[in-house]
Amino acid sequence: MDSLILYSLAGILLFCTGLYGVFFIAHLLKRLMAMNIMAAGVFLILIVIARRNAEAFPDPVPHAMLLTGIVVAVSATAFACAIARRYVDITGRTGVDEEDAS
Amino acid sequence: MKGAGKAIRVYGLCAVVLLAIWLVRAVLAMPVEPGGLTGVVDAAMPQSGVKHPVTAVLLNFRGYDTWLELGVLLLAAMGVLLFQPRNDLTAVRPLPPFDPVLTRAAVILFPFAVLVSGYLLWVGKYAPGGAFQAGVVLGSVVILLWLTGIRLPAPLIGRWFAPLLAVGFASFMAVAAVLGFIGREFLAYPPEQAGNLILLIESCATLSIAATMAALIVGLRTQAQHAEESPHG
Amino acid sequence: MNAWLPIAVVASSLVTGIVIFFLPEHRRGVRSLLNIAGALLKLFFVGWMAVGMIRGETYESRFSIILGFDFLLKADPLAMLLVGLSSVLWLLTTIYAIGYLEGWKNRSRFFGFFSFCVTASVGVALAGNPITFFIFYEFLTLSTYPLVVHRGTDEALRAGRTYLWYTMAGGALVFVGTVWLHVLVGSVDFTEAGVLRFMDASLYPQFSIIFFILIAGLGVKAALVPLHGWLPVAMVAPAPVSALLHAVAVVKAGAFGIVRVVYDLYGVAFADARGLLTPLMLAAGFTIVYGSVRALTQDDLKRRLAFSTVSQVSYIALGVSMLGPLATIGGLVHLVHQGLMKITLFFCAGIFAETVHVKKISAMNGIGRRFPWTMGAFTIGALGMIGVPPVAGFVSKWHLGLGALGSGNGLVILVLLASTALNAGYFLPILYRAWFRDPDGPWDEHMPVRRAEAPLLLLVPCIITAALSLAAGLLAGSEWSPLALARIIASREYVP
Amino acid sequence: MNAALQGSLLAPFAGALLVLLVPEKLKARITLVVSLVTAGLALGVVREVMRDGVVHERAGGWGAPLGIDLAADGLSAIHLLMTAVVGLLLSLYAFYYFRSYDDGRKARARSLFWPFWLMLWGSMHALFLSGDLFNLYVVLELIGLAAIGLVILTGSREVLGAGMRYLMVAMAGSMSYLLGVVLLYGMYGTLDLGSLNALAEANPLTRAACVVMTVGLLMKTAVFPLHFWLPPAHASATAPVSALLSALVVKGSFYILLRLWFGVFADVVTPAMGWLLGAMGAGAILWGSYQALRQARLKMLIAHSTVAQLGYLMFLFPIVAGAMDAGGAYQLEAAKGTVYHVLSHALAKASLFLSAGLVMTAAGSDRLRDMRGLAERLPLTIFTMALAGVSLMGLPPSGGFIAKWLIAHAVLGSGQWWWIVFVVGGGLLTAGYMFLMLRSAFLERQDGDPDLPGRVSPAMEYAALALALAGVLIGIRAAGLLDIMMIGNPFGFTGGGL
Repeated sequence: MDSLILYSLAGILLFCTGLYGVFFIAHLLKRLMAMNIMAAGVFLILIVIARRNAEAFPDPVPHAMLLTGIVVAVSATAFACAIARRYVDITGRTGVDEEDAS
Repeated sequence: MKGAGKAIRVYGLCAVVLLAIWLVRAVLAMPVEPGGLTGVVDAAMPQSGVKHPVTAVLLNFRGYDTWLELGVLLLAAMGVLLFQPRNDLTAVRPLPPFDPVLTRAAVILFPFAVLVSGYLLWVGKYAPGGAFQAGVVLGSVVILLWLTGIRLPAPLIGRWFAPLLAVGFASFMAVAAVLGFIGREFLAYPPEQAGNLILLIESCATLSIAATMAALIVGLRTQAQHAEESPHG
Repeated sequence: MNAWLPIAVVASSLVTGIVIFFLPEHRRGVRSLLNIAGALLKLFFVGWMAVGMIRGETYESRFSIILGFDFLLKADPLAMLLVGLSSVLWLLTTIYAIGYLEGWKNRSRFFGFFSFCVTASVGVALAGNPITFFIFYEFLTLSTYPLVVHRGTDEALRAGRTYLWYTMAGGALVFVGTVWLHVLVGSVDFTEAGVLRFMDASLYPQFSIIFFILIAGLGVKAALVPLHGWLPVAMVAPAPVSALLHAVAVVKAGAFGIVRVVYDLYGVAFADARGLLTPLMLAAGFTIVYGSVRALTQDDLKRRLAFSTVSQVSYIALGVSMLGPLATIGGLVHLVHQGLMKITLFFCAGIFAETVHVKKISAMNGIGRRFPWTMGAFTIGALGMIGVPPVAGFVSKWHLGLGALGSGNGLVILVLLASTALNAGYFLPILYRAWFRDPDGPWDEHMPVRRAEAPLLLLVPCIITAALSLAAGLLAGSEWSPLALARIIASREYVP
Repeated sequence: MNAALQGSLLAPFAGALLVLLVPEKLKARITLVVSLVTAGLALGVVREVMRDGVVHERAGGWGAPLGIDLAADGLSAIHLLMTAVVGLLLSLYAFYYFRSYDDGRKARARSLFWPFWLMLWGSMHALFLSGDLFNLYVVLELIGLAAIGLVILTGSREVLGAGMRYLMVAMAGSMSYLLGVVLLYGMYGTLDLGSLNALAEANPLTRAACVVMTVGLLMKTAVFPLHFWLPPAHASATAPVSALLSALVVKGSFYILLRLWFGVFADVVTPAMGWLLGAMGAGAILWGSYQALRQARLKMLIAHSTVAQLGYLMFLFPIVAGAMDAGGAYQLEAAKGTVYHVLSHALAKASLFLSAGLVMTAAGSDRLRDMRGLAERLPLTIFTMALAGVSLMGLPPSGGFIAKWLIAHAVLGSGQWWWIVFVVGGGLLTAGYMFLMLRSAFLERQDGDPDLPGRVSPAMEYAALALALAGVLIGIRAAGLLDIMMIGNPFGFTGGGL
């Protein structure tokens, strides 16, 4: 069980790190990575939940959630990459934050 | 946050650290005994049409989620297509041949990859595998072919591309419509047909996932070309 | 049928307004016909209702909207006072406005909102409970704003903004008061001699707070100082609108609301016992003097009239704030009298401004020779405002004075005397200039005039309202006079 | 088995695939037909809810906790109704709006507007019908990606920046929500809302789930101070898209928040959490209105108005969390008022954004100072904007008035009277910026002003007007709608007959 707690704590650490990054990093690519780090944190906790009972077969529902979550996160990341790529092409900037809001 | 000053960053950091502490405290209170759905899933496995519980959850018990998830994939592909002149990849200029050895290797690899993909699709019924893994393998070999400068068959990236993107999402919907038409609940497969229906849906989903993966990588390329030609277009 | 008559009274101008909105701009004849027909129809319904009420019929329309509040229109004598005034003056103002707006743009829009404005005014009068009252009170704000800014100039829009901030803030206060009251006692109807006095005594302190919230909200439209700031500014509106704002619709909605709250929600005796009336009396008294003092120094005729309105409308609040039937009668009858006299004055100001572009008092030397009829009407109105018998204003002041004596408010007598002196101080110089000075030069004619001194569409309503002001004073003793109606109301408000 | 419910999930998605694949010239027409069918099916669900009470459907036929349960109660029905009305009129408007988008980049935008919009519509249906927390996560992502796709349609640098910002916040919000879902599953072993409502109890884990889920959803709802992404996104998108985003999309995440606070977290929330949310609402009203008053562009003004109006939704939470002693009567009333605000804001704001599109077409710009003379040129549109303004200001007899009345009543009745300052003051500020907007239209044109170039299609004007009229109508016919809303007792209170 101790290792599971360790995993959970790592998950939370990842989630919080990512959360900070999404809000406070300007560079688009780094922000996207921060977003994925958040996701990784959540997925880690999901794995822990599925594996709590060491003897029996792991709980398949969190696994399915995990798979779905990964696909969704990948889709969103790809979408974001497309926008970011286009944005960088047009503006030559790597972040949206210094941009004027109007 | 425009012009987020140092102060705001510090506050943000504090907030995140507090949140982390709060969450850690909560997670430590999580019950140790598994309270999950393992038992319920096991009990329903005989009617699921497959032998592997994760596949059963993904495509039968919570098939509705998976359907919507294919919708998310489709949306992401549509988002990339938005920067293409048409709903296909014909505007993507093929890369110049890169390295004859690599090209040759990719061509040799291709049938194996298709085979592996098919196997993964099939084995999902009994063991870890299924449409996503199969689709990703198929998608990556297509990307590999493209990277080495091989022209992809015109109909595949042209006329048939958008239908390929849609077919996974559509197959679920078609199944749901037929089942609804014969009076069953939403996406409720008859147990004796469940295995076949899942295979059908998974096959379609594999194609869509492969096409989407290709679109997500290859589709970005046009913009780069575009940008080289006119930096502020 | 009885349930439909109040609806018909309200709808007669609402439907007219909606139809007019969709009329093309150039359909002048149809529009005028609709306007007059709507006004006559309303007058007919009101007359029918009045006759019916004398025969003892009751008229009430009630619809449940949601959650225990009803939309209630009810005709009681107090409502008839304002309904009668509104419907008569609407007819006259409409005629005047048709003449006045000759050649202006956006007349469909103007008359559409004009009709809405009267709808709201009649709705305020007939509203049978605080919620219905609030609905029409806000509707009045919305329908008058476009009229105030109708000219579309920068100045008009600035005035409109001021008007809007004041009235919306007032509306918000009325809203808070109404909701709070509903939370405490549920849906209550306006009831003669008050209804809150029957409630649980533990709620009385909250009632007191609500009273001041409501009076503050209503005081904006009634132009109680210091909430009067919008009124002089709103003078940029076209003359018929000013007439309407000052005489009938807006200020009266505020004053009428105060009457309703004091008499039919709290009950005057209850409000007096809770010590709520004294602050109101002080505010009203101060407003009367303050408005008159400010009026003294205005050279712009409409601004002087505006400050005069600030002062005169508070006579109503003053009458309401004293316990005793005579004061009540004085306040209520002034609701009508002030309307008749002030609309006359504004009609005259509009004629001067439109025909010869005279807007300043300093430019009015000898204007009585050019406009004998108009200036005659003006003189009647002005004398009435001062309180010279036999014009209507005298009747109001007389009753207010007697009421003040009867309720032991000696200070009020002083206020009345001071106000009369000030009224004379700002009206008599105008009359002197107009009648006894020589004109400064030839008049700057702007309207083609054939037979009369001014277009008849402008002149006739003006003379009629002057005549009505005179008649209301001369025939005060008759049983059809506003005074008689005010007596009936007062007698019903003082049942124990 | 429920045909209308199944149909309402399948039809918009099927329509989306169809318009994605058919040739360009058919797309708009097919979308109109699909819109009619979709709205019809949604109304079918509403009718069944009205007739039979809560409508259940087990996706996959398994039933919770193994499968996913779908359910439509009164709250779902009201939201479906709202989506149907807004969606149908919006499709009509877009049908004409995109006619001029016929070359290059713009043609591309038009071509993909239709499938993105129908995907979004389908996702909204999925949201309002879902009874499963994880399913709601997937739906949230669907809505998010569809909405962002719509924002970036035109591909200009403005929309790309706005879309990027939106995407980051939306994804962070979803992840935050998902973490909560995971924690709840770890604690209670189920994802089904109905079971969780019964199981959930106050403990650190549930409270943590409550916090992360609430924060995530507030990010997506753009509640101050997490609102910063909204104005640029809503203001830079095309007019129909802005209308969609402000009217429907932000309400989606709020809908989940409502379900959670009245269900799973009913016993978990503390007064402090409620007050914090209430304070955010107050801040939203003040800040959003202040910003709206400062804008020189019409669409920015309307977008900031959305920030302010969303603040009204927050006063529900301190009442829910703070005043349990009143027997639930005021909580219920606040909930009704809040949902009514959702409804009336959706109609009014959609109407405003559509009108802004017309103004931009007619005046060639959306600067307030270029609107001079529009009152004569587009009287119907300006009238529409005024009418929508009446609803936003909360004046009678509009739906906004009913909402404001109910919220104010609940606020005063529950003893938390201080919120009334913001409820009423917000109305005044709304009046301030609404008239700022109308004022520009009523100014006379001057000699130096350029000609008003564009012509607008009457059908577009009528679509906007119909939305504004609907916003007023729901005020007059409030009793019926509130009755529908309460079918199946979605708020779990049985309090008195207020």
